[in-house]
Amino acid sequence: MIAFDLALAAGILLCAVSALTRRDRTASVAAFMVLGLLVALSWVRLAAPDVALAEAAIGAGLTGALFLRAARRLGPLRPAAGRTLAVPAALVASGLGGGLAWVFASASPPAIYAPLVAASLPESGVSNPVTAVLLNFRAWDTLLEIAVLVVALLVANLLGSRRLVPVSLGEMTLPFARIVAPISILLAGHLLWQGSSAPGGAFQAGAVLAGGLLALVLAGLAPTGTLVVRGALIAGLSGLAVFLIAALGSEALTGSLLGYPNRAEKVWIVAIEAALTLSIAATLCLLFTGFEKRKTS
Amino acid sequence: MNETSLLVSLPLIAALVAAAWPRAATITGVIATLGNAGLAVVLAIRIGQGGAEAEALGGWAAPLGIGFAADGLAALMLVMTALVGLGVSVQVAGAPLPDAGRTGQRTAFWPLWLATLGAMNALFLSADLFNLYVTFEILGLAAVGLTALSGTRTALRAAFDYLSAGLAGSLLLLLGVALAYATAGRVDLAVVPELAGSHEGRVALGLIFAGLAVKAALFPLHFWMPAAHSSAAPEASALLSALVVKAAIYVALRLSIEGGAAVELLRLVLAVAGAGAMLWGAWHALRADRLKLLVAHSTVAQVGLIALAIGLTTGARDGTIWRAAALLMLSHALAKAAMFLAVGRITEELGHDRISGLNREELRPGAAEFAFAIAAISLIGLPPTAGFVGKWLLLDGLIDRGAWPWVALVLLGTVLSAAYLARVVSRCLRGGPHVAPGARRPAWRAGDAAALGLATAALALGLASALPLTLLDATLT
Amino acid sequence: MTSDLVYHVAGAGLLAIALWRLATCRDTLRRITALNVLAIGIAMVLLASGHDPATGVTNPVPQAFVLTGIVVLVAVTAALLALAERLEGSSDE
Amino acid sequence: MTTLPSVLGTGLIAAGVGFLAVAAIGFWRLPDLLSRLHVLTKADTAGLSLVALGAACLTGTPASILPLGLCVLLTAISGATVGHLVARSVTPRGGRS
Repeated sequence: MIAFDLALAAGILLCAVSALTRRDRTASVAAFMVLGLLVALSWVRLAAPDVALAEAAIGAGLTGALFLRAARRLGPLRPAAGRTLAVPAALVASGLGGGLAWVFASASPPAIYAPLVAASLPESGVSNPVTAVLLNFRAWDTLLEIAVLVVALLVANLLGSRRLVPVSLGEMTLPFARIVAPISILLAGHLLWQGSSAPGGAFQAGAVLAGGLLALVLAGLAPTGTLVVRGALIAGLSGLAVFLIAALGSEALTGSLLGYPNRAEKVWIVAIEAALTLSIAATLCLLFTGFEKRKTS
Repeated sequence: MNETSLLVSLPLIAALVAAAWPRAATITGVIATLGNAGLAVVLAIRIGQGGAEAEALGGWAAPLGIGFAADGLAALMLVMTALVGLGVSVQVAGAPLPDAGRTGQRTAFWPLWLATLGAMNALFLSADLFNLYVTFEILGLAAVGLTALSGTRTALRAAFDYLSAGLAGSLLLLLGVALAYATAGRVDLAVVPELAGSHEGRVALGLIFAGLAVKAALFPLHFWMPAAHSSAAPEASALLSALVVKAAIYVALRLSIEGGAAVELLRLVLAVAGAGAMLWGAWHALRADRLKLLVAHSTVAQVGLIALAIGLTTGARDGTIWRAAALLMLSHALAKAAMFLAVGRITEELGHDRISGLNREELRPGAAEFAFAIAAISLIGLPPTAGFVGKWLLLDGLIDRGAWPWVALVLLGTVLSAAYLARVVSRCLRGGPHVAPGARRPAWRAGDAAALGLATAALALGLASALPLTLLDATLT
Repeated sequence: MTSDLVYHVAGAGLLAIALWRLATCRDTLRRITALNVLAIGIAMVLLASGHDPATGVTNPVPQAFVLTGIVVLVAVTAALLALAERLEGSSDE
Repeated sequence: MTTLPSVLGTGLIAAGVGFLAVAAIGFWRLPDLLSRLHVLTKADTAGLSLVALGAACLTGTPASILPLGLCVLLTAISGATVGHLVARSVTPRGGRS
C-alpha cells in the first residue's frame, strides 16, 4: 500500500501546484476540486472516513462551486507586475516546509485522548466516537463553529452579495435535478441517522442536502423570491438558536452547560443534529446563491 | 444559571434575534449590551471576593472536554469589553439617522457587534487552545463585517486585507495547535508548560505566537491594520481598535503567564517586536495628515507598548509587570474607544478629519474635543489616569530588575506619544483669540456622551486602580 | 518508511506551496485558494499525527478538529469571496 | 479465497479500470472538446459500472449493492447531464448538433 500512498501524495502535491500556478482561472479551480477529492481519498487511507465525507462534500464540492462562481465574476487573471521575489520566497517556503515536516514527523503524541474517549464513550449516548467528540465531549467547539457559519451569513447579507440568477440550462437538466434532489434528501436523512453509530452526521448531511437544493436552484426549479431568501435566512439562523437553547436548557436540568441529562443523551444529540442539518443546508445554499438581485452586469 | 454561561450565550442569542428581526435590532442590542455589562460586573465582584473559578463544560473535564477559567484577569477583560460596548452602543443607538442608507447600516451593526461580544466573552473564558482558534474565527469574521459596514471602496479593500491577514493568522495559530497536539497529545491551556520543555513544543508555541502577532497587528506584521481601523465607521473603529485587537494580546499574556520562565526566547522576541511597533507607530502617527489615521497608528504604538510589557513579564505570578500589561490593556481600551468616538463626532461637525484643518475660527471646541484630550492624557500616561498607573507599575517592575535600556525605551515611547497626541490636542482645544466672536457651538449628541463617559472611566480607573489590581490577584495559578 | 511519514511530508509540502503563493501573489482569488490549500495542509499533518500505525485507528479528537476546521474554512472562504466580488464590482462603477 | 464470485469480481474491476484508462488516454490524446466529451461520458459510465459490479460481486451483501447501484445511477445521470451542458456551452446558440 505504500506505493499507493506515495502516488496519492504525489498527485495531491501536483494538484496543489497546478491549482496555484495555472493562469486560466477555471483550470485552477478544477485542479483545486481534484485536490479536494484526492485529499478525501487520503483521509480514507488515514482511517478518518467522517472527515473524508465532509471534505468531499464541503471542501471539494461547495468550496469548488464558490470558487467557480467567483472565477466567473472576477474575470481573467491580470498579469502580475514584474516581481522578482519568487525565488527567495520559494527557498524560504521550502525551508519552512522541510522544517515543519521534520518537526511533525519527529513528534509522536502520547496517547491521552484515545483512552479518555474510549472510557467515556458509553456515557456519551452515541457509539461513533467522532460524533461523541463533536456533539458531547467538545460540543462547545461545535456550537461556536455554527456561530462562525451564522456570522459568515450575516457578512454576506451585509455585503448584499449578488444573487445567482440561473440561466436557462434547457430541459435536459430537469431529469437530473428531479432525481438528484430527492436522493439527496434521502441520503441526508441516512447520513444524519447513521452519524450516531457510523461515519456521518450533521455536517455531511447538511452539505449533501445543500447540494440537492443547489441542483434545484440551478435547474430553475426552486422558487427564488425575496420571501424565500428571507425564510432561508431564518432557517440558517435557527440551527444556532436551537443549539444555544439546548445548551441553556441542559444547564437548567443538569447544572452544566451542554451537559445532557443522563440516559437521554442520544435524544438530545439527534435533535440538535437534525436542526443543524437543516440550518447548515440553508446556510451553505444561501452563501452560494447570494442575497440581492443587483443590476450590475 | 451561571453567569459565565449567560455571558457567552446571551450575546449570541441576541445577535440571532437582531438578525432575524431587523426592526427590533436596536432595542435588542441595547438590552443585551446592558445585560452583559450587569453579568460581567456580578461575575467580577464574585471572583474578587471568592477567588478564581473553573468549570468543565458538559461535565467533561479537560483535556478531553473544554474548560472555562473565570479568573481575575478574565473578569477584568470581561468588564473592559462590557464598558467599551456600552459606550459604543450609546453612540450607535443615539446617532441621528439622516437617510435610509444609515438605517440599513445601523440594523446590520447590531448582530455583528453582538456576535463580537459573544466571541470576546467566550475567548476570555476559554481554557482550550483549539476552542480559542474557533472563537478567533468568529471574532475575525464579525470584525470584518464591522469594517465593511460603511460600504465604501476603501473600507471594502481594508476589510478584504483584514480578513485575509486574519485568516492567515488563524491558520498559523491552528498549525501551532496541531503541532501542540502532535507533541503533547492534548490542547488544553495547562499543556503550555509541557510544550515549553521540548523543541517541537517550542516551535508550536512560536507558531501560535506568530499567529497572535498577525491578529494583534504587532510590528512587523501590522501591515493590514491602520487601513482597516481608519477606513471603518467610527463606532466600528472604536470596537476594532479598543477590543478586537486585545483578544490576541490577552491570549499572548495568558500563554506567557502559563508558560512561566520556559518561554524566555519567545518573550524576548515579543518585547523587541513591541519596541519596534512603539517606535514605528509613533513615527507614522507623527507624520499622519488625517486624524483617524493618527489614532490608528497610535494603536500600533500602544499595542507595541503592551506587547513589550508582556514580553518583559518574568512569568512569575507575583511579578508586577504582567499586572501592568493588564492595566495598560484596560486603559488603552477605554481611552482608544473614547478617542475614536470623539474623532467620529469631530469629523461629523467639521465635515473632514484633516489635522491641519482643526484650527478653525467658526466652531468652538465641544465635548468631543474635551473627551479626546482626556483620552490623550490617559494614553500618554499622565496622572491620575489608568494609563499612568499601568506605566508606573511597568517602570517600577523594570527598575526593580535594573533593566535600564527598557526603561529608556518606555520613556522614549511616552515622549513620542505625547508629541503626536499634542499635535491634535494643541489645535482643537485652542480657545481665545483663535475663535471668532460669533462662533457656534457644536450640537450635543449621544456620541459626545459616550466619548466623555469612556474617557472619564479611563480617568476614574486611575483614581480607583486598587479595584482592578485586587481583581488581578485572583488569577488562576 | 511508513504511510504516516508520507502524509506528514505531503502535508508539509502543501504548507510550503501555499506559503510561497501567499508571499508572491497579489490576485485575490489566488490568495484565497492558497489559504484553502494551507488549511488542507494543516488538516493533513494533524490527521497524520493522530493516526496510530500500530492499530490503524485515527484518534477521534483530531478528526473532530479537522471537521470543525473544514466548516469554519468554507464559511470564511464564502465571506472572502463575497468581499472580493463586491470589490471587483465597485471598481467598475 | 479463489471462489467464483471473487474471481469474477476481480475480473470485472480490472475490465472497468481498463475502460477508465482508455478514457483517460483518449481525453489526453484527442484533439477537440467534443470528441473528448464523447470519450469521457461513455467510457467513464461503462468503466464505473463495471467496477461497481465487480465490487458487488466481491462483497456479495445486499446492503452494499444498494449504495453501489446508487453510485452508478448518479454518475450515469450526472455524467450525461454535464456532458450535455458542456457541449451546449460550446455549440453556437440556436445551432443544433
